[in-house]
Amino acid sequence: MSRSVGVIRFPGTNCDRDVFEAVQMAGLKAEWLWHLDRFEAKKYRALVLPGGFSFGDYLRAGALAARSPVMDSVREAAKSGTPVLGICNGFQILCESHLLPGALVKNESLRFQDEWVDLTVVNAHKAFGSNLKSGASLKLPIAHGEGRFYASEAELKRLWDSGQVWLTYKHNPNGSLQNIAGVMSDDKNVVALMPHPERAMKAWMGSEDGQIIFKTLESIL
Amino acid sequence: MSGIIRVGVKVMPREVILDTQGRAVEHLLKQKQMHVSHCRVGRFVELEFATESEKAALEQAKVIAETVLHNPLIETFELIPMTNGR
Amino acid sequence: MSGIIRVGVKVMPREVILDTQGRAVEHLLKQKQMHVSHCRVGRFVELEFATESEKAALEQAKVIAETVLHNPLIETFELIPMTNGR
Amino acid sequence: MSLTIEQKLKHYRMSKAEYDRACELVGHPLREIEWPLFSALWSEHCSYKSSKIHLRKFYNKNARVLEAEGENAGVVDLGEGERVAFKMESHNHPSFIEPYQGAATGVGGILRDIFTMGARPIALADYLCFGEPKAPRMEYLVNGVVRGIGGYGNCVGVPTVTGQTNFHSSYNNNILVNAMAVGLFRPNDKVALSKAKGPGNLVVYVGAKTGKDGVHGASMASESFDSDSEKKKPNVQIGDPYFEKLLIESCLEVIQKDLVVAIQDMGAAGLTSSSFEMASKGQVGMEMHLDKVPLRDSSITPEEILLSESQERMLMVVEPAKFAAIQDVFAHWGLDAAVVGHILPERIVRLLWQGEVLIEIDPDILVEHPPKYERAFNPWSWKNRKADQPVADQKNETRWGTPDQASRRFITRQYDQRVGLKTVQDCEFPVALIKLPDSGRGLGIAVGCRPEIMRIDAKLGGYDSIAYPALQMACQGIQALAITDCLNFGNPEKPEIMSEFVASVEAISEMAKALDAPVVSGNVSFYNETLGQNITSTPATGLVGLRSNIEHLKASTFQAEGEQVYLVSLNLIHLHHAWGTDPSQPAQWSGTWDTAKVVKFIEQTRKLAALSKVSSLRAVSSPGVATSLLKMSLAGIGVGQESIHASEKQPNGLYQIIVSGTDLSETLPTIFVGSSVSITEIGQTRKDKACESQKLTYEKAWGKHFENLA
Ligand SMILES: Nc1ncnc2c1ncn2[C@@H]1O[C@H](COP(=O)(O)OP(=O)(O)O)[C@@H](O)[C@H]1O
Ligand SMILES: [Mg+2]
Repeated sequence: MSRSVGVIRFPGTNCDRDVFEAVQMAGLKAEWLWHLDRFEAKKYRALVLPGGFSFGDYLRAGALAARSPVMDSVREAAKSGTPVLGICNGFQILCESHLLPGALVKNESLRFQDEWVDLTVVNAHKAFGSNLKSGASLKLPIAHGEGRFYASEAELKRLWDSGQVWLTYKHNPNGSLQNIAGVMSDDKNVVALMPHPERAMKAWMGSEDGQIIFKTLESIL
Repeated sequence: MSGIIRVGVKVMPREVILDTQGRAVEHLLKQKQMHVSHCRVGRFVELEFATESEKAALEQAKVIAETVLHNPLIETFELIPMTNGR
Repeated sequence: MSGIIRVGVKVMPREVILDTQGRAVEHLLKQKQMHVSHCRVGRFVELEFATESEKAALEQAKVIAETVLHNPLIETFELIPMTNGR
Repeated sequence: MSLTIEQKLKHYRMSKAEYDRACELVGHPLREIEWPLFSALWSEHCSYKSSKIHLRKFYNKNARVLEAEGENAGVVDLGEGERVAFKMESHNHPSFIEPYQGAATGVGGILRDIFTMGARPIALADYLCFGEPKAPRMEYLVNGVVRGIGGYGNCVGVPTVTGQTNFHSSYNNNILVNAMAVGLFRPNDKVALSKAKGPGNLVVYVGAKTGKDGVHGASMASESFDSDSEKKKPNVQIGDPYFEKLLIESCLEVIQKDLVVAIQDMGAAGLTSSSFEMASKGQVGMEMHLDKVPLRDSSITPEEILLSESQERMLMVVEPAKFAAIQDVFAHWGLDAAVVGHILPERIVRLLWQGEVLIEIDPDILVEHPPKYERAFNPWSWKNRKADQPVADQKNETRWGTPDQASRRFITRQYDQRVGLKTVQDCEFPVALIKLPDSGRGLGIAVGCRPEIMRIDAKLGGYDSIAYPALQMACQGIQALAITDCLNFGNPEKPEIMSEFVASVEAISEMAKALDAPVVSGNVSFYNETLGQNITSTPATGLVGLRSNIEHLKASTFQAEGEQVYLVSLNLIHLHHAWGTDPSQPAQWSGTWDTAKVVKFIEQTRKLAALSKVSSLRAVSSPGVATSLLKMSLAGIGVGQESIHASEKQPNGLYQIIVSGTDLSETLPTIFVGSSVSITEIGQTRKDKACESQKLTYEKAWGKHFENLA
């Protein structure tokens, strides 16, 4: 039996059902994980932290969720090589958990922004969208109030040099430093983006470019 | 050297009003066995004035706090002189 | 009567670039002809501990501030004992 | 210190006659604790005492209607097992006082009306009326309201998919913030009701603890603003969308697991209205121990507990054997469920405080027997109607310069429009379209009411508040199925206001019936009056409709070059200077209203939308053909400036559509056969450089009015 993709829900996660469905649309099995759960990494092909407002985004987006028990298991899973994807609030949680470099702060507009963006793939990730070429374009929607990527200058340089920049915006919507829309961890097991690939799975949604992010998980058994 | 005076403005939710952030933070802290009995979350604004007079700075800070920084229906504020501020 | 000790935790953005709100408030104040030379916006969290010992309360507050209330990459924090309550 | 009756009447906002009626019904002079109950439940807001006799006239039943009046929201059968619950509600007064929280709690409240029935909320819509941009506090109000709606909807995870925003001086001191929520029942989902049942069953309180929020709020909403309201610092209700999200998930879970007998949200007048209404509807009684209500504030009094409007709370009736299972579900979501009482066989509500009986009263007295007023009104006679002949005497100006026609992107960009993976058409489109997950069909959502038309004639405006959104839906091939409304009016004690109310209710009902789209839920907001000035009477409407699939939708902008563009106008009603572009000219209309002709035109438009040779289709919006052509050109393909100028000479028909496609010259007359329409060729689509700059003007227009909100 092929392994399923673990979808992690926190109180306040609201893209959980969407991601679950997107994983299924990509022909894979999905399974719920709750913020209080501890789990065995090898049971899962991959893990996804969906978007939303975990713990209401209170304090800082992702701050409270990052301190949940389930994150201990996510940390172990990442260490053992399980691919982990964070989307939007999932990205924020992974940064707050120090599983990804940098931080996401309030949009320069100081407002929530819902819009379609064009992205460039800088370095393809080995699991999520593994067959994307560097330089490829993606059209995905964003919907966030705290999506402005920040890291120190030295850290930014390191990210570029070590191939950890995943996606950049073609037109910067939120003031992200160096247009960064998605990054990877040092060992590249953990990856995250602010846009929502699960909202771009069918032409009627406005784009199908999100499919590839989930679809390529097929090659992991 | 011309003087700089800093004044802090602490803005907190009014006591009778629900503090949604405080409630969520308190809940999580309790769940993590960190023993707080209550928690409230507000804002802190640091204002810097190019003046020598602390009195003048406080007066200006008060006007700013009253008219711009706080919403009297749901918040209260307090001025905090920050003589040794960094 | 069992004691209650309050500790304030002030959390401020590390750098100007991170303080979008501070810049926005500064801009607004300039527009309104209210003359500040600089403005920073952060958070203030009030924690209440059911203890008699200020030392114990401060220690616990420090742990909470370090692990939950602030993100060291982008923020600094300061503990503020609030002996005379609110 | 005891107050005189007169002082109490003033404090509790009751009339002497109402007081006498209350005393007679209970059989003794009102006791201290009874005053606030009567004050709240007999307020206009809770009792509909000025509107009930007219609301009864609404066309509200057909074979699709599963629930209409009496429940928290209307429920309509879409077939194939899919059903929707939907409703619209106002939060005007609280939003004027504190725009962010007022709007946010408005959204929270309408969502609770939906999920309390067991439906998962899938979409929100907002209908907003603001004053002139330069009016005092207006920029602050616009900013706060929009942030509040987004702040709540985005966090709770329900997309805002459509809406309408109007500006007019009559709203300077009284803005309108109406929110509509739509919830979906999938094929096996249960519908939950609010009728309490089963003596011995437990009364269970879930959700947020009770604080002093909005105490006396229900009576406040039924009162006109006065300049004093700045001084009465109210206990503003604070919404917590995060908490609501947990409440949605847990309530839907207990309903679908069949663990509840009845459930009702605590809305206006909080615990009082929910408990009394549940008991009264179920024709049972209820004993409730107020000291068992979870409290946030230990200094709160029993009276305050009864009237508190703390948000995110629900009341349920539960069989004792199922209580443990209920607790498990709520605990999973981090929420508490507390038993606060039980159901009694006799029809009495008994409230206790620390073992002592505070009150014992028949719930029907409060719920079923508030006074009903037949407020004075005059039979309608058309207003501002000129010679009964269609004349083309108005230049069809475009109004990029006014906030009415500026792009709404500043607003809609702050709303999450896609969470839930069902949005086919978002706020960029004239009407929203949602994909129904099981059948794959499309659910259309539109809001209506054009205040400009209401200002010309309230009956015409009433008809239009259904006809226009139905026409917009038809352009997308959507058939309107059912209606909710939010009737925002001034002081009903003034006959001219009441006359407008009655005229528009009658018009809405007539139109609803003709479309066979019943009015299944709604809300009345009276006393939108400040310092003697009434708002434009504004019966906002929300329509849901159905489409058999989500394919082959017609674009609302021009898509391809070289297509013919036609204007099809229904020769019925024409507007003259309706948009105030020339203030020296009075707004008027001409023609004779004919409901059947309008319905036929809507039906024919829907047929047109099904043709493959049609590529773009749009209902002409305020203020006319030229503006609509410009809007259709925003994707970069236009009709050329000469054609736009030429179109300015077109008469301003109330119902017109613009259609583009190939080989339409013979098709159009056959589609519109039997209707009196004028079909005019406007021109041909082509790439037009000017479109780009027009788009910029359209997008920048907002910032000209709201400098700090760009
Ligand atoms: N308050 C609002 N919330 C959500 N959507 C809105 C709001 N106001 C306007 N819109 C959306 O913006 C679009 C443009 O509105 P409008 O200028 O009234 O154009 P039209 O006259 O073509 O309907 C509409 O389709 C509507 O869905
Ligand atoms: Mg419109």
